[in-house]
Amino acid sequence: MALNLAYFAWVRDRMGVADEVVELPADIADLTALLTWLAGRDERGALAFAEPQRIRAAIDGVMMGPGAPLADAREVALFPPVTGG
Amino acid sequence: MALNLAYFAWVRDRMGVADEVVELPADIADLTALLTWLAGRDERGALAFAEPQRIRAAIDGVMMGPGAPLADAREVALFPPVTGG
Amino acid sequence: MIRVAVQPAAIDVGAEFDLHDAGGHGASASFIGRVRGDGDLTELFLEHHPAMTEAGLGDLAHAAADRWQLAALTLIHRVGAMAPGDTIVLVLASSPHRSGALAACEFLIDRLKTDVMLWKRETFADGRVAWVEARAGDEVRAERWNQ
Amino acid sequence: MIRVAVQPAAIDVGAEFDLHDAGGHGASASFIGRVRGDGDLTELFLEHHPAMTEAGLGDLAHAAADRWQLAALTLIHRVGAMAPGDTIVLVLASSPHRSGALAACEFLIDRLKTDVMLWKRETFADGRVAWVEARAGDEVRAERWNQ
Repeated sequence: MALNLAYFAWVRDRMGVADEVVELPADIADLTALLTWLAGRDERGALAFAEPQRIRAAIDGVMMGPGAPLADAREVALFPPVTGG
Repeated sequence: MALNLAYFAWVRDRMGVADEVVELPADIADLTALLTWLAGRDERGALAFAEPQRIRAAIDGVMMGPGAPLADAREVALFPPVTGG
Repeated sequence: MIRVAVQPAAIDVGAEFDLHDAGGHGASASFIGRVRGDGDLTELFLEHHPAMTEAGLGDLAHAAADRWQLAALTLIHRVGAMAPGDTIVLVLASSPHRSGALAACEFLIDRLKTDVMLWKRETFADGRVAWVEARAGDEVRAERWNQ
Repeated sequence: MIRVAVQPAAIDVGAEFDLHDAGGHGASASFIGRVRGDGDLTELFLEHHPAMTEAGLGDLAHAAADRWQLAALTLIHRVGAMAPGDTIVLVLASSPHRSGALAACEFLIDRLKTDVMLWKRETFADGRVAWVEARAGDEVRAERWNQ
């Protein structure tokens, strides 16, 4: 499954790119599995996603919890807790 | 005892004057007694002080409760609950 | 900087903001109260006590500045005759972080409705004149700050 | 009138007040957040998500307007590079009475710190660059509004 990933703030810094298209293995079904897969894929992934509890995510523009399924997702945004205001 | 009285808002409207000097009987010792005395003194006093629970008071510039003593007071201000802001 | 004023002149909100913000504070909260034109109101008159009103506002201002360690505070109340749309009161509170500025602003507007010698009198288009009655809810809101 | 904007341009506070106040509302509360120059900070950069940031602010604005029956609401967040003293965020809420305006203003500043896609990056005089960490206290303040 092809999935667009977008990174923000220090997640983007550590990944070295603002977005990319990944070909997802069939068994990666939810956000938690996606973070584990990214952390194990390469060194920049290990650096960005070593602490998944520090990562927030949005699927197609909607904030989602870690158990959210990826089925039918077009874009997943991954980022640290927000700090606006 | 000579005492300056100052009236505000509808208390002043009903008393017909903004302030006056009264010669207080010796047995009028606190604010409650003063309001009772004013209510019994004349018609305008009856109109202004018929409901003493609706009256607030300040003695020489300091807000005081109904039991506050009048000894050494120079001016007593009498007025309805405030409505600023 | 603490600035407190009781004035019959119109409140120049923009000028007061500029004066207050000269310090470039991290967080600034404001409250502006205006005369509403409800029920054909034509004039709102604010009566005050020449000495006690300003003293009362000053006491509140210093209490707020101490309690929330404010960097700046502006508290201005207009008195006398006003028309619908006129600004009655302006509260401006600044602190390094938002919580103090917001809390101080709310404290000041709540407490000045119960603690400061000011009385509102309304005049309507049909000539009716009435002193505004204090609202029980105002006492309840003001009392929260003592807890 | 609800006005929401996410903009790289400086926030013109005076102009926004004028626009917001055109209705002459009974009670207006505001909050202004500015860049503080603590610890030799030279630049604050606000990163955002082009679509989701404005959508997030819009959702919050409508939630507040509905909950407190606001007459007018302005919610403007700056993004990009800012210097100490610059205005980061402006919240302006108006309603006939003070309680709604004050509560909406506080709700919006609390919730936009936890619910809207914005990230602060600080640059200091010595060249150090650091992303600001979310504060646990912000989550606590934001959560109050769900009770």
